[in-house]
Amino acid sequence: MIPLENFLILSSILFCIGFYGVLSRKNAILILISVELMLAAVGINFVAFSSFYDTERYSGHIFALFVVAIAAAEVGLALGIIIRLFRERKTINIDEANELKW
Amino acid sequence: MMNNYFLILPEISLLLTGMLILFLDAFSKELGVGRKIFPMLAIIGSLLSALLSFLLIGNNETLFDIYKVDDLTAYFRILLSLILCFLVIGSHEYNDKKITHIGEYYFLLLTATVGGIVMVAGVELITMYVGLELLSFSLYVASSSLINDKQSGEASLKYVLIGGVGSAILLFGLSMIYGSAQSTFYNDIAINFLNGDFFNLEFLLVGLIFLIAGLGFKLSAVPFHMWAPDVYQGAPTPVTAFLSTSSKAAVIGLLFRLLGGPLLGVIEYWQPLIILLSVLTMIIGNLIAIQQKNIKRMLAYSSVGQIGYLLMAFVGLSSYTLSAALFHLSGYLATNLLIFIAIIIFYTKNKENSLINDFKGLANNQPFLALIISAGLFSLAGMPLLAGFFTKFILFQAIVQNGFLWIVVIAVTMSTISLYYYLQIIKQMYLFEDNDNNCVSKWNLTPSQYIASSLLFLLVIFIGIYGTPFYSFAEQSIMVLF
Amino acid sequence: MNEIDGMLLVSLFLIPLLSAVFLMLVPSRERSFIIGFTGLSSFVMFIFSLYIFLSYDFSSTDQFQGIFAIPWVSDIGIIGLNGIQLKVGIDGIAAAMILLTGIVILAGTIVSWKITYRIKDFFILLYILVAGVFGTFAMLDLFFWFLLYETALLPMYLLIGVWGSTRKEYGAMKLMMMLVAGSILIFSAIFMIFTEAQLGSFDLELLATVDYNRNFQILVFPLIAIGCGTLGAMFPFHAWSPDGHASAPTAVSMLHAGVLMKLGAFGIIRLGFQLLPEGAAYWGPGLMFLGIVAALYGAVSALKQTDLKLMTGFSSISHMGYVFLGLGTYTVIGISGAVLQMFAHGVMTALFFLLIGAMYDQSHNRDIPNFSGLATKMPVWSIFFVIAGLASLGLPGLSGFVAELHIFIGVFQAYPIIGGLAVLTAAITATYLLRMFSTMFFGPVSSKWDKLNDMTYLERVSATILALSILFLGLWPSPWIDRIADSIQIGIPGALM
Amino acid sequence: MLSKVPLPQQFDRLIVTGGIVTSVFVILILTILLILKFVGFISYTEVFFWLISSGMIIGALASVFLKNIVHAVFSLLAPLLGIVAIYLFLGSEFLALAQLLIYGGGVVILLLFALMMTDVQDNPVVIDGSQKPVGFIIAVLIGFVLLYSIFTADIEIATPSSLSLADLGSNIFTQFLIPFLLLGILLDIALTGALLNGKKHKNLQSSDSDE
Repeated sequence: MIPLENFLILSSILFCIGFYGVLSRKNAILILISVELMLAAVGINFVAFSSFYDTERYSGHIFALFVVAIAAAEVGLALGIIIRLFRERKTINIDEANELKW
Repeated sequence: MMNNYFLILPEISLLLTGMLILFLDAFSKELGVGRKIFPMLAIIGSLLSALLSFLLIGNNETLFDIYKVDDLTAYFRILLSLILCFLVIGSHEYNDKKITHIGEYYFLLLTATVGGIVMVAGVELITMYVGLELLSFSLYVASSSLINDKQSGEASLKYVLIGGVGSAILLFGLSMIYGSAQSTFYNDIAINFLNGDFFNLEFLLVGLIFLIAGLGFKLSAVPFHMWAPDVYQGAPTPVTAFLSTSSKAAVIGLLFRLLGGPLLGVIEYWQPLIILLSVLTMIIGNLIAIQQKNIKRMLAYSSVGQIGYLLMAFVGLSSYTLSAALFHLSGYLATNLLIFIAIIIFYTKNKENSLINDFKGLANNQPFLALIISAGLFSLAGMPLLAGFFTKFILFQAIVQNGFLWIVVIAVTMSTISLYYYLQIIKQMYLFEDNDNNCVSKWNLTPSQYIASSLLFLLVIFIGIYGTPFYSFAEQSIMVLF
Repeated sequence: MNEIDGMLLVSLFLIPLLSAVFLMLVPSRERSFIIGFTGLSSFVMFIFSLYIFLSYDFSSTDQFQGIFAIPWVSDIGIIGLNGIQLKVGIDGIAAAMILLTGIVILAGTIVSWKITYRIKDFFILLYILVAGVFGTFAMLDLFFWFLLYETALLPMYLLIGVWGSTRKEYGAMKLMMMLVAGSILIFSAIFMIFTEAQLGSFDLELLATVDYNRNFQILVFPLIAIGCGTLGAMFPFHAWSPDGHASAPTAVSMLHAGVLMKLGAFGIIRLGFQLLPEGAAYWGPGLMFLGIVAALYGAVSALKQTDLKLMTGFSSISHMGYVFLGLGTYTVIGISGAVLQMFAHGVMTALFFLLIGAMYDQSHNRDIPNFSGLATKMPVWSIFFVIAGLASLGLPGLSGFVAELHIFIGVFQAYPIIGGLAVLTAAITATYLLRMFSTMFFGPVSSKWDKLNDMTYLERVSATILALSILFLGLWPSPWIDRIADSIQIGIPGALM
Repeated sequence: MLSKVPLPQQFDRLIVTGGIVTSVFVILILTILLILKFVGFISYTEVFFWLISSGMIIGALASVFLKNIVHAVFSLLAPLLGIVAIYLFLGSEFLALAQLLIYGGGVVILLLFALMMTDVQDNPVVIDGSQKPVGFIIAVLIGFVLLYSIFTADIEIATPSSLSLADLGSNIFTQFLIPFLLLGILLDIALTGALLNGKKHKNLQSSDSDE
């Protein structure tokens, strides 16, 4: 049997890796990937806490399900905008997309 | 248990209006409806929602344990619906001219308003989060709705990416708080936190840091504000107005629910964070605003600064400070909306460079518009006879009463500094002649523009001179938390 | 004397406010109507203020008369029962100041009729400012006091920025930022007093009954003194004043130097002396020190100036220095002298600015060495100028003498050395004024100024009003002294006889 | 359009090299874990857990550090599919299934489509931002705080319990009905947004597009 700590440590590491990605990457798709990593970490947290502690209502499971759905929707939306931006100016680097001061 | 679905009629009316607009838009050729009908429908829907919410004042019922309909919800319902209503009345000519997908656009504004209401009404973390994302998603899409404008797409991309990061951080915080309190229901969380050692302190601390950082992203509080100026500048101006009014109001409402409810028992842990956030936000927001040449960026930084004043209310949390903050919020929203509507009216006729120079000599060409813009700016700076003075006075007094004089001194200093950059706009309008002929020399406002701007103008003056009824309603709404 | 009606006091600041609102509705091309209306309105204000001054009952033992209160915000949140009221009432000091405002606004309105550029907007802003000034003098509620105080500051920016002359944007911005920064300190002080009193009320009479902790008073009094002192051009905080005066239009200079600066000193008396007597007594010598430094500094700086308006601006700083000197003595006679000086200086400096404005409109030049022989070219102008100048240097029989005499007596009672310095200041003042007279009025008539005409009739009328006030106060000061000294004895119980 | 897409070649190399790299890592970790198992430190369950979580972390690191954008997207598969196993460990079959379908099936494919429609086939190598060191320090700091809080936390010992699909469903459709309905609208909005932005707008020339 695996204790709760292990899941939490795993999720923390994934979250930090994702956060590093967000801060260091410049390509919009790669930033999106890093955000997905962070959301995956959140999902692990929710399900772990839910399975261990909240055995009456299992809100965490439902939360994780909602997070999955919303994250997928966000990817779809963001990719749509990325494609529009690429069509407008042939780049998806948010550094080069500098019509506005970043 | 029977649930009284009548209680969510305002949201239903908003959503049904949105659906109707989408439907009519999709079949506009077959049904032969013109573009004029969409703003009409949006106005009717929001007015209906405001009216229904007004009738629902005084209820105190919780649907499914997750959706609370009480006076606080009613307050925000009325606030958000009326903001939408005024915004559509004031900006539909602008939208008609610049936005191609007009049906989707109004649908998005309506769903964003629903999202904001759900954020305040939800008394459970999942519901709250879904409301937050509903609001955010609507605004992501709405800010990209200037199809031919490169800035709009870029602003939207930045908003989506940084909004996504903010959501992820917020969610991590929520998961830690869930792990600490072992429930997502506000009532259970409050009970667990009040029970002392039943919760896990380390998780709670981490959760609070991430929660406040995540909400800081949504509020554009310093140091999480970097997206705000870009998005404000790139988005269509009505969406910018919505961003700086409704979306801020909804997050503040969420903070009322969350910090004044389940997290009230652990105030000593999050209070330092809020103080830090509030002080940084006030100082840096106002200082950066001084250098801005673009009016939308300047207003973005100014609204960052204004958020700092609102966050102060949570520093010494009591029913007084919260009611004062709610009162100040309403005054701030009316003022900010007034300025934005005036700017939208201006750019409906003139070429949109969004520079402060555009407003050169406006006092000669269009005295009414210049008057309401300067009234709005003076009100934001907290000058007397206008809403900003009275509401800020009450708010600051309440915070001093709770023993935080030093933070109020910072706030008052910053609001003086803010006067400096507001005066830059007023200077352009009154002190200079329009030598380069930036703006169309003389034109008449349409009746709807007159209605929206003068009603808000009167409201700003009324709150500034006699704000007691608004304060009483705010206090009555806040009392449901205590 | 009969009682003052409180409604009269309320209407005193409602008249300019409603006039401003009414003017907004008048089309701006109706120039003659605007002139007629503002004349009527300012005349009514003058009559009301005169009536209030005359009917003030100085034999009464009540501190405030004509009290009239409308509950405004009560019993919500932190604000207790009758927390914020629209409460008016005056003592002798306020009565004198209201009369001063009435005189200056009548004169200012008359000279402003020659403005051609957007006259309507000018009068709207001017009347909002006047409403703030009247309100601040009459208000007995701290909230409304501060609200109207800020209202008086707010229109200054546009008035100077739009209708001003040299370097108007810079002058307007500097003035606005410094004055609002000063009002922050007052704002903080009001909050601290409200919190310390624990009454849940902003009522000034009620707050004055509280016995504040001595340390608290010592802490808060400087906030009020510096905050109000900024508006009163107290020495280290005067930087806005010369620039502001130099760039302001005539009527605004008159109103600003004549009345608004007195608002600062009035604030120190109303908030500082009446609420925090121990703090005032503690900081009195400091106030006095700043006062004498300002008086000397202003006089010496005026000595160096060649621009007429800048010279008058520095001379104002010097004269306001006397006011702070008088306040700092913390004796009845000193404070009375300060209030008298406020009145005397207000009328006199308004006359100065009026005359300088009349001159500048024709010549577009304010450099003293450029002029000579004006006494033959513009006799009426010169006579008025000499009256104002002699009043300024304290010639017996004119207003300045009465006031300065009181102040000097008070100072000599307390600190003889400072009294000596004050007399030295008066000597310097005489030097620069007399030097200016000899340069400008005598000598050969320069051909450059052949086209100069004497004052117009409108200017003569308004200058006469001001000059008469100067003579009146100088020859028969007892109406003022009676009202002011009694109020000080009742209102500031700690002041030494 | 398909002729422009040189993905097959890239895929060949990708699959071969990726497979080799992955199997090297897996074999390495598996050996260590099996040794630990036979020494008696850990059980088989734990062997699986460690294997999967180390795979996830390596995949995550790869997707954050790799310069080649296609490789980075493929590396994302490891953490996303690893979560499926983690959910199974926690006794939640339905969530595992949903994760597999939505992420493994949907999101990664969507990302690849987006890659195809942008310029990465010409230039798959991306340059990262200049604030890398700062980002690294911040991330490590946050990680340190998180790990510290987890290690010092006084976690009460409990056993994970599994949740049946019927319970989950009834919960969602009764108690969480309102957010569920709102979620539908949210997906609608995302769809609107993707359509609005992704669609080509040919004949819309705005009046002030003068750049």
